[in-house]
Amino acid sequence: MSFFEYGVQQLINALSIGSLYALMAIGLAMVFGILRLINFAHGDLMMVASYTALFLLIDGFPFLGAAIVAVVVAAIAGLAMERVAYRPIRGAPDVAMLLTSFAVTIVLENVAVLTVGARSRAFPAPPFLSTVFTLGNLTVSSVNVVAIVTTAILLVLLTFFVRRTDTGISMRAAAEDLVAAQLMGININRVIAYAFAIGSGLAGVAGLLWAAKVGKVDPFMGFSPVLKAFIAAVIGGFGTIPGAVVGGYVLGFLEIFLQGILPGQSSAYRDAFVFGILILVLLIRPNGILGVQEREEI
Amino acid sequence: MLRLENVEVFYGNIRALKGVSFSVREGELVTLIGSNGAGKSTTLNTIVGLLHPRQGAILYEDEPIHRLSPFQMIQRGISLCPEGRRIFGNLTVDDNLRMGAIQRRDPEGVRQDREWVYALFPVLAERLHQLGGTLSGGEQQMLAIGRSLMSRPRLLLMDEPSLGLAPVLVQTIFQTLQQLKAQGTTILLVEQNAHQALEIADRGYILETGRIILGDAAATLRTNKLVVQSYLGG
Amino acid sequence: MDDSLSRPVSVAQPTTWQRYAGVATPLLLLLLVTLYIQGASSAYIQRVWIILGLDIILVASLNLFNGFTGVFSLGHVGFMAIGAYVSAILTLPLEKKAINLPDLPAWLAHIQLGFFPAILIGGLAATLVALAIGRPVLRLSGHYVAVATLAFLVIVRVILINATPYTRGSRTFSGTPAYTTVWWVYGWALVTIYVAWRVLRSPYGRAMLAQREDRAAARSVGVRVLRSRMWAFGISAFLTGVAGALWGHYILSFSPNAFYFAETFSIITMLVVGGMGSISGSVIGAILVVLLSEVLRNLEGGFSLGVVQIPPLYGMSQILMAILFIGILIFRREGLLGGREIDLTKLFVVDYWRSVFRRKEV
Amino acid sequence: MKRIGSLLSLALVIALLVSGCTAPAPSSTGGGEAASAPAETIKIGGAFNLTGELSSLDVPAANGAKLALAEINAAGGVDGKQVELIIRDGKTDPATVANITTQLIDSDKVVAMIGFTDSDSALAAGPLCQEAGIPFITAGATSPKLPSQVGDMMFLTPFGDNVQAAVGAEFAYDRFGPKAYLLWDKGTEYTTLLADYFKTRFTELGGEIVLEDTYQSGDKDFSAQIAKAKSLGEQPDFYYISAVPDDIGTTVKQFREAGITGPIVGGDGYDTPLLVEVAGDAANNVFFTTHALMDADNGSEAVKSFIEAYRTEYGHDPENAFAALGYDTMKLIVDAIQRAGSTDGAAIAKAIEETQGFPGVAGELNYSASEHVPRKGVTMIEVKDGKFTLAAEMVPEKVPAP
Amino acid sequence: MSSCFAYVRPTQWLRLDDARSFADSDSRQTDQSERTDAARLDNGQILLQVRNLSKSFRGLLALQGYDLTLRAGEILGIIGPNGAGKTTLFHLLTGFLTPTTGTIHFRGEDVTSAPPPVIAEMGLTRTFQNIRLFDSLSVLDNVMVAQQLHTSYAFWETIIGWPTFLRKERSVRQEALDLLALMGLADQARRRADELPYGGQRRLEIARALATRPAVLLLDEPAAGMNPHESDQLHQLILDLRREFALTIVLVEHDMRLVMNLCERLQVLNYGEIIAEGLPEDIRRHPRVVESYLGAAH
Repeated sequence: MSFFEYGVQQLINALSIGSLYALMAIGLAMVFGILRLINFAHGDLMMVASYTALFLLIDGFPFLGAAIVAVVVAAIAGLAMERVAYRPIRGAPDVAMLLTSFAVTIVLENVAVLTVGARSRAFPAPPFLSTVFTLGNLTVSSVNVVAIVTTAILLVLLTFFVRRTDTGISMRAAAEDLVAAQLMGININRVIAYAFAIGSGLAGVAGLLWAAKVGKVDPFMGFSPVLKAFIAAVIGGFGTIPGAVVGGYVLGFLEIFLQGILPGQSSAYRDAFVFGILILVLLIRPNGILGVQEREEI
Repeated sequence: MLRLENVEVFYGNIRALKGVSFSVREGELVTLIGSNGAGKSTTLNTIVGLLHPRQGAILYEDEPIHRLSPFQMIQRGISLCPEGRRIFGNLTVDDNLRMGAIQRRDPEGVRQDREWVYALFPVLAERLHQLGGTLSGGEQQMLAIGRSLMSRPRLLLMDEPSLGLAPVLVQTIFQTLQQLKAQGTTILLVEQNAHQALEIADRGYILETGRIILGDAAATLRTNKLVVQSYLGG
Repeated sequence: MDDSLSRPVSVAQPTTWQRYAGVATPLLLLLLVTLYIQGASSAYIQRVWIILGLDIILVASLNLFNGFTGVFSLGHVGFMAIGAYVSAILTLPLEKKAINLPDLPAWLAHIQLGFFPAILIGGLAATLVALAIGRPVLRLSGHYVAVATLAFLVIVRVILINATPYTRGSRTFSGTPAYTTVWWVYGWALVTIYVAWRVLRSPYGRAMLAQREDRAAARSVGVRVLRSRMWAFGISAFLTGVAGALWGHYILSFSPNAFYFAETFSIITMLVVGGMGSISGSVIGAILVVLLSEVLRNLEGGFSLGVVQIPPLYGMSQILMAILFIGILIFRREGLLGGREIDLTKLFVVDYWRSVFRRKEV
Repeated sequence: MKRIGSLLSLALVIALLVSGCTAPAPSSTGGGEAASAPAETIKIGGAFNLTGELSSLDVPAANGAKLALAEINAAGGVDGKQVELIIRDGKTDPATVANITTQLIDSDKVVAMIGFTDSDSALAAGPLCQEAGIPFITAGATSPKLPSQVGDMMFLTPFGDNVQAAVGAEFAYDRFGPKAYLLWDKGTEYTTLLADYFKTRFTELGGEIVLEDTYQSGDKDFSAQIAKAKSLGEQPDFYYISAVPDDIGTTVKQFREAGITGPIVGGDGYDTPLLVEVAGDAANNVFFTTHALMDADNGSEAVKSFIEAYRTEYGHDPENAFAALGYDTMKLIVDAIQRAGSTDGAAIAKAIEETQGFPGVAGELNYSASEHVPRKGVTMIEVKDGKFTLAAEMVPEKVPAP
Repeated sequence: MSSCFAYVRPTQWLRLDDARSFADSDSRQTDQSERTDAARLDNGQILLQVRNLSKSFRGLLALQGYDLTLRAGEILGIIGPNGAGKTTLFHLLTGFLTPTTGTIHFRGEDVTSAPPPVIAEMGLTRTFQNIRLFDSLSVLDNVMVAQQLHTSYAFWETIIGWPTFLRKERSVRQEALDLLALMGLADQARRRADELPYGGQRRLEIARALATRPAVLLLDEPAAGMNPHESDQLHQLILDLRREFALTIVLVEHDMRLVMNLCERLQVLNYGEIIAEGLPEDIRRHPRVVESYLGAAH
């Protein structure tokens, strides 16, 4: 394997993992943009989607059908979460909302342990998600390609949605100025519901791709990705969709390249570097790479 | 058309409105005058449902509306053009207007109204695809007014439209208001620039520390001693 | 009983002896309960009592930062880890050191300190780290501090795992001498509460609260925001480090896994339940959460309600605690005490009782 | 204040409740889960992390123990007395782990204790048992240092990691060659120890680790590590990957997908159906050391009937090796109590020390006064066509010092 | 409400004895009292010198070419339409914003980019247009926060409650109570600041500003929300405070009657520029001012 091939291979790896982070980060950013809520329970929607798909697949559903149902279930779960836990505390201090989402995570994960059990289960990915292409020394598994392509398509659709449709523009309007948006006659409950539904749906997609990539599901599977997505969203510029996407890919590249470059055992320090860079980004650009500089509060 | 009856509004423990009552009749231009902190914006925000009164009632065409939320006000034809413009800086001029018409389901009418707003403020038509945040203060104010008009309101509430504008622009804005009134829109105007507000208004109310202390025809108010002394800088 | 909070009261200001009585009563009560538990209760109750004391220190010191300054640290468990590891390394008997930590540098390999100095050094180590990271991190506003401190927690964990010569990496650190007793714990708990109260009633505390309430107004009257946050962070890190040291010498065996999100969330729950910014709230939050989760845990093994047999549902206690937590955030956003204090002094003011009884008559 | 007053009184009531619950009252009122509770019983404590991060290891172990308990009681218990297993949940939290241990010892008055699959918990519970003079057998913690760290009441059911790592190193050195790639999870004690012991033994044999890499617990994407391995000029003779059961299927799957076809070697963390379920055909050419061949078709009779019973009881195959270990642990402790003829802790511990040739599902167990980590043969499994097959039964030539 | 507003009659709230004792205790307590310094200043000495000050936000000029020479003891009024740059000017003078160009010298020292606490310490402080108190703190604590600027505490004596600390605290508290008495707030000292009526909050904000012992006090629309009667009382208060505390005052206000009667000199801002400067009677007749601000009626 030449150095060039090695670089290309790592690039593909970074794109693939970055795509998943981006998908997750978008959902976090949409909700944050409007409500200033950092929804840690977002990761558990991945879990909800992949378990739904798993059970349907076991019952003999075709994969695409199961995937669609799973994404819809994730969206519904997101809506329910908003209605039950987040709407009552809307307008509370940011930290109170963040903590609520921690609590929601605890509830969801423990309910999962109680109902489906703590054990991991194999996720039967269909052949189109589990074949491997070989190009010379490069090997690319189809799930990575599907992840990259799906994310790209979803990004295009999402961009169209937020730029061209009434609901999408309302969403951006609400993120910018909730009060003015209300004065326009925008039903913010609906807009927030849309943000949750779409974000959760994307988390569902990410969950399925994640499950296919990892090959199994378990009740705690969402924790590590949501932490990463959260970092991605902050690095990119919290609350903006392009920021979330950029952050997702930046984080993907950071992780892969640090793991690839750090020699021997020092690669175990990778996360320290990643999170150190996070702090640096906050110091240099407090509002993230794409974040807009807010005026100093006076 | 609009009637406030003994409305009391609290921010936490602070009583911001202490029993405000006044009315606006169809086709009128009524102005609400008062200094900073008197409760003018609070009054408007309460009418459109951003705040809810703890006491009292707000009647719109004899229907109580003080428990409704802002988007239901738009449905009833009440629109507030907020203080400080509050346009969406990251949206284009066109999209800002589109947001103003978000609840309307008649694309043709919306298109016509958009043309009408562009005719009203030709400078906006030149900046169709510019982001709202890049407009100058005066242009933003025009956009804000245009945006409020897009819902085709029957009652338009204006919160300090002259704020921070050059005199010549203030003239333009006030002319626009008169024009709108002539076209049949009822207007409730909140202003600090009492002088000019009373010039174009039919009637006026003076709001002081959460209470209406005076209400009369605009012409009468202009000669009232107290008003002249405190609000016209006599 | 509304008046026993520090709200404006019409009764006369308490006299000196009333004030002393107000302070002495809870102390006496604490002493009696502790003595009773030490003498007459099961080892389990004694254990819960000690854990409660440890949690009171942790919550009160977290409150000193999060509650007083209004910026939220999610990284305090990192200081706890520093305190625990530093003091454990320092007190580890030499022969165990040779076996468990063979790669220690010579200067560390040949010292063995007593408990008290080790606690202090553990706390100071946490303070040093806090001051080093505080300078950049505390400049940030709002929840970005939360994000950055969360990152700090992750970094601490990574370093603990990789600093194998000192921490044994991910392997369990064991052999810590069992020094922690109920007296150590409650002694430090009292110190923590005293310090928090002292800070609150001092220029340092007033500056913290002022910048919490309104940053700009505080700066306009000469409050240096970063400096006041640094004080809070440093003191709070010291006490958290102390708590970590006590915790380490009580649990005896631990690994980096002990100092991560689960512990973070548990302390924050207590803080928020009690009410941020209130010292008595911290104590009440800790009592309530520790006792309630113990009760729930004891019930989740299954029990019978007359005819109905409840099957074991492990995980139910976590679920119920989380729901309780959400409920408190929804219905009492400010926590149970909402930043106010319980002031027992009032109990010794005659007028107060008069007012209580008069109200009853009405 | 009224509300706060009532909250305080609530707290008081709760405090009373706690003491009520935990006073040396019969466990039926609120103690742990009582699997069966007739009048005169022998109580054994079962401390497991049934919730939290470790639940995927501890739940199978607890299930195995409960299965064994049912069989024991069905067979008449010990000298006519039924055995009761009081299970409590440590919640993967050190303070709670210590709490439940104290509760089991102090409130439930158990005569012996089993449980936990990790050293953190075992080391938090062990000293408390030691102090109370109650034998404690861990069902899954494999650090060979445990008995020396805790004392003479501490026993292991599984072999020490040093033993299986030595077997892995010797087997792979002979069979595949002297060049190894080593990857391990740096956030977990088990995987760290296994990798350490493997490295020690392998280099001692003259082998060379050509590339050493790590990942963090929780990582599910190994592509960067794999690309790094692939960029080696010459591929190593085999890949030693030290991973926990939850990760191993994923790791093998991703290695194979990237085109690495060489033999992958590891420890008993691989002994889970997930390996084949997740990795599928990719699991071929994987070798690992474990306690016994846990296969419903090819295993021993004991193994077959254990798997059968587990399936009947829980509706699925044993999740991993810990199920069998939990089962063996329960059987062992009851056997020891029977042989001791007493519920005295020292007597039970002595009986455990005298155990010779105890036929566990996960291998034969032998203890002595100096060996609280059982002397046990190590089974080397090879995955062929999606099946676990026996590659070798070995005793290491030399075991790295614990 | 008017009763809430009504200042206690001047003779009551400003008993000169109290004021003097406040002043005395002041010079006793601190080695180098800022205010006695200020008192020693000759009227007419230049305190604040601003040259060519400009500030732009995202290309929009909020203030340009602003000059000011402020002499000790005067009362300067700044008027102009909303958005003319008055508040921006206050932010610049007190360090909340850094100017784009220009310099600010206070007492001969360059404070152009000094942060607010430093400027406050040097003796320049302000109130805010919309009252900004420390809401959940007691009235007394609100003042004590500002006072500590001139008292030095060692950390160790604070933390253990050493007698030296307690003594300092007692005297600081007494000073604060004196100051509150002066403002007619003594009996409210233990209430939460946000429980005060509007007028009380205004007075507390001034008390808090005074506690920093300023030489120059910037008042941002202190009469906002007051009726003519109350604004008359404010007029008297400002005059009394100037005398008692040897203050130099800059006043931004819309209440023309107050401004015209109180101020000795006026600056008129429009579009960030000074369009007129001079004596009140001249300003009243200044054509540009009449046109852009006062209106044609004058």
